[in-house]
Amino acid sequence: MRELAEVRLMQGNEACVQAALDAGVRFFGGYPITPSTEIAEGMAEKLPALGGKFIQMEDEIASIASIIGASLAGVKSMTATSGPGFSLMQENLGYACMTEVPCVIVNVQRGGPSTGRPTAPAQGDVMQARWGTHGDHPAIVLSPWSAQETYTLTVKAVNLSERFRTPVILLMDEVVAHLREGVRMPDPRQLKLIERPRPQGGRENYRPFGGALDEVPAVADFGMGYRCNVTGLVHDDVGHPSGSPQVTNDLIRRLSGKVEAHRDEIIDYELTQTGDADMVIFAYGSTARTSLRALKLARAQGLKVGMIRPTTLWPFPEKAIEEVAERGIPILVPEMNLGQLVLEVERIAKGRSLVQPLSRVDGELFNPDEILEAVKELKPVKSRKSSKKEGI
Amino acid sequence: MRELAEVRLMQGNEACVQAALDAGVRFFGGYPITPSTEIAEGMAEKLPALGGKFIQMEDEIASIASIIGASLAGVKSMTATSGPGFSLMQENLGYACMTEVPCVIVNVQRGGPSTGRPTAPAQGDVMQARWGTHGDHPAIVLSPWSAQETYTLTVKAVNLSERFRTPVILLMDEVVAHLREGVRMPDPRQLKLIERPRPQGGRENYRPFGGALDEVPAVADFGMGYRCNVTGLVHDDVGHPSGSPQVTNDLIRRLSGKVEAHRDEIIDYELTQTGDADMVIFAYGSTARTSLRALKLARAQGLKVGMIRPTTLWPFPEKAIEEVAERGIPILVPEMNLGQLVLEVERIAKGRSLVQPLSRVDGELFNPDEILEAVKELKPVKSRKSSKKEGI
Amino acid sequence: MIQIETNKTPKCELEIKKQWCKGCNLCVAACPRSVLALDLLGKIKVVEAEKCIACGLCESTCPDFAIRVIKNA
Amino acid sequence: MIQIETNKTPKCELEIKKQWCKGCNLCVAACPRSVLALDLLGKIKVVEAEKCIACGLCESTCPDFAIRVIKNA
Amino acid sequence: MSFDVMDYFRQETLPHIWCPGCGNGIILRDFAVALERLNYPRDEVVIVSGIGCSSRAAGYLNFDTVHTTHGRALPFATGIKLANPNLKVFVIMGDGDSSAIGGNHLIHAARRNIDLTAIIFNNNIYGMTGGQFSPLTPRDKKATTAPYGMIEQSFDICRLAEGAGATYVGRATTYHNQLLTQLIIDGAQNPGFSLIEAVTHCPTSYGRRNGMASPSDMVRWQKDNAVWIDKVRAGKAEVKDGQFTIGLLHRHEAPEFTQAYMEVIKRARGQE
Amino acid sequence: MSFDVMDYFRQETLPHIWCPGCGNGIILRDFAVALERLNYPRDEVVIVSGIGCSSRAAGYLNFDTVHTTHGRALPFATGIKLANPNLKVFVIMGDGDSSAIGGNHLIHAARRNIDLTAIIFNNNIYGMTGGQFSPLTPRDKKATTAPYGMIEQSFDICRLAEGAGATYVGRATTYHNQLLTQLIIDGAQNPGFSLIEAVTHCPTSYGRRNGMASPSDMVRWQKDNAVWIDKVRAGKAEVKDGQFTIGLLHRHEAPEFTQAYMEVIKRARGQE
Amino acid sequence: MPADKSEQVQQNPEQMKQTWPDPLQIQLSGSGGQGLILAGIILADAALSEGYNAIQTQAYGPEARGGASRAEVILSSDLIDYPHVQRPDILLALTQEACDKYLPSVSKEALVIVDSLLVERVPETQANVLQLPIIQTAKQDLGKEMVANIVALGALNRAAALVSPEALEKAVLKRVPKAYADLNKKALEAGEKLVRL
Amino acid sequence: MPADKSEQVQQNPEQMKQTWPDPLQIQLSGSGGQGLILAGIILADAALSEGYNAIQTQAYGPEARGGASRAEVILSSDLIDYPHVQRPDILLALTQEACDKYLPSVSKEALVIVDSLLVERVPETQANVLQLPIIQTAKQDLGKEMVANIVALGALNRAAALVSPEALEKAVLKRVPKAYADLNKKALEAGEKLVRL
Ligand SMILES: Cc1ncc(C[n+]2csc(CCOP(=O)(O)OP(=O)(O)O)c2C)c(N)n1
Ligand SMILES: Cc1ncc(C[n+]2csc(CCOP(=O)(O)OP(=O)(O)O)c2C)c(N)n1
Ligand code: SF4
Ligand code: SF4
Ligand code: SF4
Ligand code: SF4
Ligand code: SF4
Ligand code: SF4
Ligand SMILES: [Mg+2]
Ligand SMILES: [Mg+2]
Repeated sequence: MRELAEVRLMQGNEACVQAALDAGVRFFGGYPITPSTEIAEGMAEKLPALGGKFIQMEDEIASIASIIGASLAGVKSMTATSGPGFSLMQENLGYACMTEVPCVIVNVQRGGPSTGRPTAPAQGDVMQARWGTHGDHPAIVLSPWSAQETYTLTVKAVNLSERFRTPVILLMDEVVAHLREGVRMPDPRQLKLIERPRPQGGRENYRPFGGALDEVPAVADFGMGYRCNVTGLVHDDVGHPSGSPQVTNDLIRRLSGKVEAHRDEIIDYELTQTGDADMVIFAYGSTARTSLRALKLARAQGLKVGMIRPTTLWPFPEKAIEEVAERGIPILVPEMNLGQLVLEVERIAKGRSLVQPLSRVDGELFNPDEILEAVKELKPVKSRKSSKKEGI
Repeated sequence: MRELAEVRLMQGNEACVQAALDAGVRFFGGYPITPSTEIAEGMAEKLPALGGKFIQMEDEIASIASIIGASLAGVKSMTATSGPGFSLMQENLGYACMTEVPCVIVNVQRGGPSTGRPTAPAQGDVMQARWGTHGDHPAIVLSPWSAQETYTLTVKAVNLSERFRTPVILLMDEVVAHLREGVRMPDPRQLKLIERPRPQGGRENYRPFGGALDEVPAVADFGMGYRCNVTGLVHDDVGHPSGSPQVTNDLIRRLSGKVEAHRDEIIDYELTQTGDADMVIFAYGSTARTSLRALKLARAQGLKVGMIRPTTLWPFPEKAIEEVAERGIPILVPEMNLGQLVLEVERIAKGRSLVQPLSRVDGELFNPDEILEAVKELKPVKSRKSSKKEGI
Repeated sequence: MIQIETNKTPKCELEIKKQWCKGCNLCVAACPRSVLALDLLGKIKVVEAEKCIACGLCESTCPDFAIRVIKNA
Repeated sequence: MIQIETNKTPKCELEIKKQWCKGCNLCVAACPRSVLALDLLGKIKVVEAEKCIACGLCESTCPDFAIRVIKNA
Repeated sequence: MSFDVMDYFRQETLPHIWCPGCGNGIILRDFAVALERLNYPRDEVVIVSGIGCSSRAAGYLNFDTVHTTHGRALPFATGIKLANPNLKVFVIMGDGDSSAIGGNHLIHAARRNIDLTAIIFNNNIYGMTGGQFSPLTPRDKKATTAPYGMIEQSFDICRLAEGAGATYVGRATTYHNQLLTQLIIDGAQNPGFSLIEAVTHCPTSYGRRNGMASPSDMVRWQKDNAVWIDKVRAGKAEVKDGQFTIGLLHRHEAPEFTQAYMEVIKRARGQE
Repeated sequence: MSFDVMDYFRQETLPHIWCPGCGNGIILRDFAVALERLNYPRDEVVIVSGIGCSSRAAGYLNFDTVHTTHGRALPFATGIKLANPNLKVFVIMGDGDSSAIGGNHLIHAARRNIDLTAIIFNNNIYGMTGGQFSPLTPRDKKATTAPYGMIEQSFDICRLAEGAGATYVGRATTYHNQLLTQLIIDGAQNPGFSLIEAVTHCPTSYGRRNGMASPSDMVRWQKDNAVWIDKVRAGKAEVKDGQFTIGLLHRHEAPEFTQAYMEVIKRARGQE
Repeated sequence: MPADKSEQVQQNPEQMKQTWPDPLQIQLSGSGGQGLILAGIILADAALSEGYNAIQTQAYGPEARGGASRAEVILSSDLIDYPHVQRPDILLALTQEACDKYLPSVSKEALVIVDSLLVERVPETQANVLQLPIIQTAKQDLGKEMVANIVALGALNRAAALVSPEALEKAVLKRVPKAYADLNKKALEAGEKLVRL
Repeated sequence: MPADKSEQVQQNPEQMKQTWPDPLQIQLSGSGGQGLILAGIILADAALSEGYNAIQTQAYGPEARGGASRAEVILSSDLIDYPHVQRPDILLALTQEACDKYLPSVSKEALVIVDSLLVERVPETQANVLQLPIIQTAKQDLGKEMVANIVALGALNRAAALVSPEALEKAVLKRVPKAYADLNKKALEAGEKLVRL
């Protein structure tokens, strides 16, 4: 039994393992890939003592298939990979969306495209995490900036996947995955854990894929006696394949609707000194760490810089942008990619404030000075109004 | 030898086959999947007589791998698939981007996500076609609305892939793929065909991955004696793996830059009566056919409706939107998905005009009346300015 | 509701679900006693019930579960 | 530029590229005559050239192409 | 009164989608009969399938069923079985499903010797997509993607599974359906990976294109070309060109994967 | 003067990235020697590899080389070879690369009997990612993802390839490197799919964790446990538990795929 | 590189028959195996050869496997935008089921041809219904039920005067196996004869 | 469900030594196999146990396989944002290559510890350089070159007065195999003794 609120020096990847175990994950199917491998290795070591199962599958396609299978059997399940493996998982990721199977997929991003730079940090999979599989589908994507937050968001990922019966993606970057820092481990007994809704009534009224457009229907584990049919074809509320336009419409809208309707439950972001800010940095993952340093440097020079740091990338935290855009405050969006989430910032800003992308794609972290420089060059679009709400 | 300007009744899929052959495609590696299978079948039948090669691979991953291999050997190559297969191809699609191998991937969209509705029309893979593989990468995506245009755009896809040494995606929908209509076949001798740039000089100065950020370097076929190294790792100008930040930066920026810098060469769209329009429909693929009908109905009722019909979806035809948004004209974006390309329209419109999505996800085509209704409900955002340019 | 037609033969009852029959002719070919045939609309019918030996081949060969052979007790 | 060190032995020349040697000791273990050893920095060196029989085992066992055995003509 | 196979089906889903004369229905019935005889608690049976005509079989059966993605039924099944080893897991796949896109999962499930019972509906063709050749289409046969005849060697999927480590391997046909039922029963009882190849007929996408006009022609072909392995072994029959053996083809003992994992758990808990 | 293997390398890329004592360099040299003896026109040789430590070998060789994606070297090679059958195509893969993620492509390339020469660098582990087990890791060995010991059966990749249809199959080690060179030469000359397993040693990710402290320990292990197949066949040696055979293990004749395709072209052109 | 904007073929845009609306919507319905898709293709092809624009569509997938079958053809002298039949101007129904399903959606002035054997009851309608012994003709007069689709085509074209009989015959011969050329010619003629104008 | 925003640990934010900048940037450099990563982890761990925030990073990948090796540790009484060392306040260099590479980037007041055997030439610098026989001590006094990293840690901690010797010892013992506990304790002490303040 571990001490309450113990502090341990951990890699982000190690924190992810511990959090998953604490959140009740008892099945891991994976395939090694840098820079995520420590997660598989940690699971291989730690799951068995908890009665959990680790399996190294023949590839990433089989890995995600195995965790969907395990989850159908009622066990909280996870896999971890990086870009190339994440690309391979896309088909079955869509299957998990379609069949509403809770599971967590960790993607520790590395330099892409293709094999790219396996050990270099990057944030190039942000749009893929939203759109990588074919067809309309929901996406919940969380991104931590520290080992501590990796713990927190891993627990949250497991919870959200159960809550909404949908795959959740934990999108890490190589720096967060590999750095070691202190993680305060909560008492696992005090963690708030969520279990997928399970049916109460008899088999007759069991509708594992039914409900209103914002509803998450209850689902039975295989073996519970509900004799459920699960298919990636469009299916009716009991799971039989259907070619009906009405059934199709309702299913496709509900899959996304059940997530969209609960954006507020899912979305989270941190505001730093946005209240009096003349300019704002929007950053996530390890880029936000550099940005925070840049913010401090800027403030030290008397510049009123604030920061929005989303931990939920998808659904996109529109409100956070709305509030700033309304005030006409320019937004700098540094990303270790050619400009991905900035597209969404631009879309929401609707031209009300300047949105300035800042890209780094050389496999190195931003350094604080270059962000500081970029902040200094921001020019507001319109005269700003002062904010009613106050950030940190 | 076929007659000049002959007219044939053809499915979109058949037109695609004929166009590919006319454009010089001599290798097809594929795996059957509805609703694209007729393309593979046509190729299996017709390639051998031309001395070309057809191979049915063990899956879609192998299919795209085989065409990249064939293209490295200097042969114009193509594969065709639908959503599930397209998802599986994502890893190697990124490889083709990274290694700058010309090839054409046809994705005949069907109802998704997952197995979905294999024979129902949908436009749900539009964002995937842009963002499906991990890491920053270029994307050229074309989408036809008729069998005739399938011919034209297939030729264009082959040409662009050669011109820019990058995979090009022909994104069809099930309706266009399966309908039969008249296709006027051009004299193949008069088709303008493009060949990839091949090196002129000796081996010493051969830089198959070099050049300025907007440049498409020359590439030798395997067997030509240039002894080239090709890798999906970040690599320097001669193809050796590199961990240098400078090399990384230059490569990643050039891969996208060579396409971005030539947007005008790539992007194409058709304007219908936008000159005097009070409202505009932005539509592509078979949805544009219905939209055109709706436009006619609207005009018959005295409503000044115009249409923008992009045939290039990516790079996104920003200028087409700019021009309309500047005039504050509301834009209706009907799509057979939950709203994908409309996000990009919104981003470009920057709030200057109302952008109204219209979704259909029940596996049926829009019908003209519902688009007409939606057009009627559009309200302009600002007072409109009249246009200088004139549409059709 | 699916309609079941019962045909008595000396050794069994032949239960037939015409709605499910797709007219593939497999049972007709399989029956050792020419008990079965297809009707004008291509659906199965019992033509010589008295010859039936209740061997069950028609049941086990029908891919559409359209025939059931219930042997007399 | 890579530096090549040439060691004459009775039957051959042993060409050594110290920069490429990673000190794995495979050649040392493979040499039937104890001609080779690792130096203080863990790089290969020829210690008893005269014993060499030019068998070539060191060359073929070195994973780093750091040794070449050129037999006397 | 003979037991009613309808007990095993989700009757609201019938009639099934298969073409007139398609052999899949016959296998489905034989499978149901095997389940009746196996007499497992019904709520402990799970049926997993891939994608193809054959894989639609799962949805007709009244158990926990899952119709997965093309070629991937086995890794899904692996997750289910490892997560809850109490479940009796059957896997239904087509020849293309299991040997083309799913070939890797097949050899790995066999290698792990995980306790799954795989039933391959081998109609020698891609039925669902309309008649492209599969790795089990015999040489020289016609298919929509082999208009000039199939030029590739075909797999013997039973031998492939055996070579990869499967501990129980058998083959029967839709004509020899009592054998098929028996093999499914025995395979299910084998504690490890069992593969049963059910040779079936696809009149729509294979037969017509290859000189067998009717379903009965195809069943006759099976009857004429299946050779009992016992007879071959006893020297009483030989396998001519184009013929194939039926019966229990291979069996051996080896550690089963989910059981072996229990040992890992013990070791991790220091109980060993 | 002995020929200089450096002729075959891109010298500007050396020294290579492999660890001290890694066997990959030895195979690379043996391969270069084989190429020297094969004496193909250099511009007609293409070398294709997957992803892994071993697959970095391609980049060091001064030919047309392509370092593809993990597990996919064979389908890339298939495209190259079919597009231009004049090219002599070699394929370098790791054990994980070829038998785990790439297992399907391996059996299908073997089934098609396409004229490729595959060289498997078998170090019994995932080297590049730091020591996870592969399908070729022997039972009970330790790996970072098998901290309690490997519980899965392992493949015999030679037997797998043979069962799938490969027409030439051989195995050698980094200790038996003259044999290795000879097998590569003969495999290349076999008109069809040839697979050569090169048993090699990974001191970093396998040896240390499994009681072999130094590279030389590992080479000694190879020497002690490799049994010549000829001796076994002649009844002069037997293969004990944990041992393996080396030599030419299998050879048979069958139509080669790209040649068979030429027949399709003729048929399509009505020339047959 | 601008895409070629020349869209559907408009060789002879004046030629559209005056009696029919433009675009003209045709629905061929019945059961799988009756060859209605082929009939649709042939009709579209013939129209194309006479300078119309023509488009043919059909249902795909498992739905298309079971009993019902449906082919749609639209003819126009102008570009055909919306590709589906909304309100058939011409309906062919070779089974009762098809007749029941599609008759209610035809336009008021529609021409409806039903098989007199298989369609026993024709629901109440304002449309112009021809009951013709198509199946019977194919079976008895021609000896092959298989050619019912061509018989129907002959009848339909005669009744609706869509394309010249020569164009139709040419289109038929292009799409049927050579061995059956004569049989199909006869079927076409037999169909034409069923219609006494 | 709001994410837990409690970020890095701040148990005792006042405790940061006054003599060092906060955050304090430490770089441990040398060659692969010298165990510098482990040294970094131990140092970070010890600091953590004393209430600092600590972060440790290192190079990964093929680059990390070859000769050079580098571990970075940052200590702070506050949240550590930017995770990399920009300008080391403390540099350990166990090879000439490492010394040549990293010395130029240290801060003016930096403490630099180099191995007196392997680093033959120390480039011109304003920093405070200690040349200590670390490798030699490990090899000769302790009989295991392997423990050079721990010797170095002992010396470094003594010279820089970062954490209490007890905390460091505890951190070492947590991370080394039990069988080597004594050896490592001795190595730590030997390292401390190398520094005469
Ligand atoms: C990833 C993917 N690729 C291709 C398909 C299309 N597809 C569906 S079923 C099938 C083949 C079916 O053949 P087989 O497995 O032999 O089953 P059968 O239909 O013959 O029973 C294919 C290729 C798909 N659904 N998913
Ligand atoms: C799709 C994908 N999954 C995983 C990886 C990570 N990866 C790189 S090499 C490798 C395994 C290497 O093992 P092996 O093939 O045996 O080659 P070795 O390094 O041992 O020579 C893995 C899993 C990858 N690059 N791509
Ligand atoms: S039971 Fe036997 S004899 Fe009777 S109808 Fe069926 S097949 Fe014929
Ligand atoms: S076997 Fe079944 S479906 Fe076929 S004809 Fe007989 S009853 Fe009908
Ligand atoms: S050639 Fe032989 S004897 Fe001479 S050094 Fe090398 S291994 Fe030793
Ligand atoms: S084998 Fe090569 S690398 Fe190893 S010690 Fe000898 S020379 Fe050095
Ligand atoms: S296509 Fe073949 S396998 Fe599929 S249902 Fe029809 S007959 Fe059966
Ligand atoms: S990890 Fe193993 S296989 Fe890879 S280079 Fe090092 S020793 Fe060789
Ligand atoms: Mg099949
Ligand atoms: Mg390996």
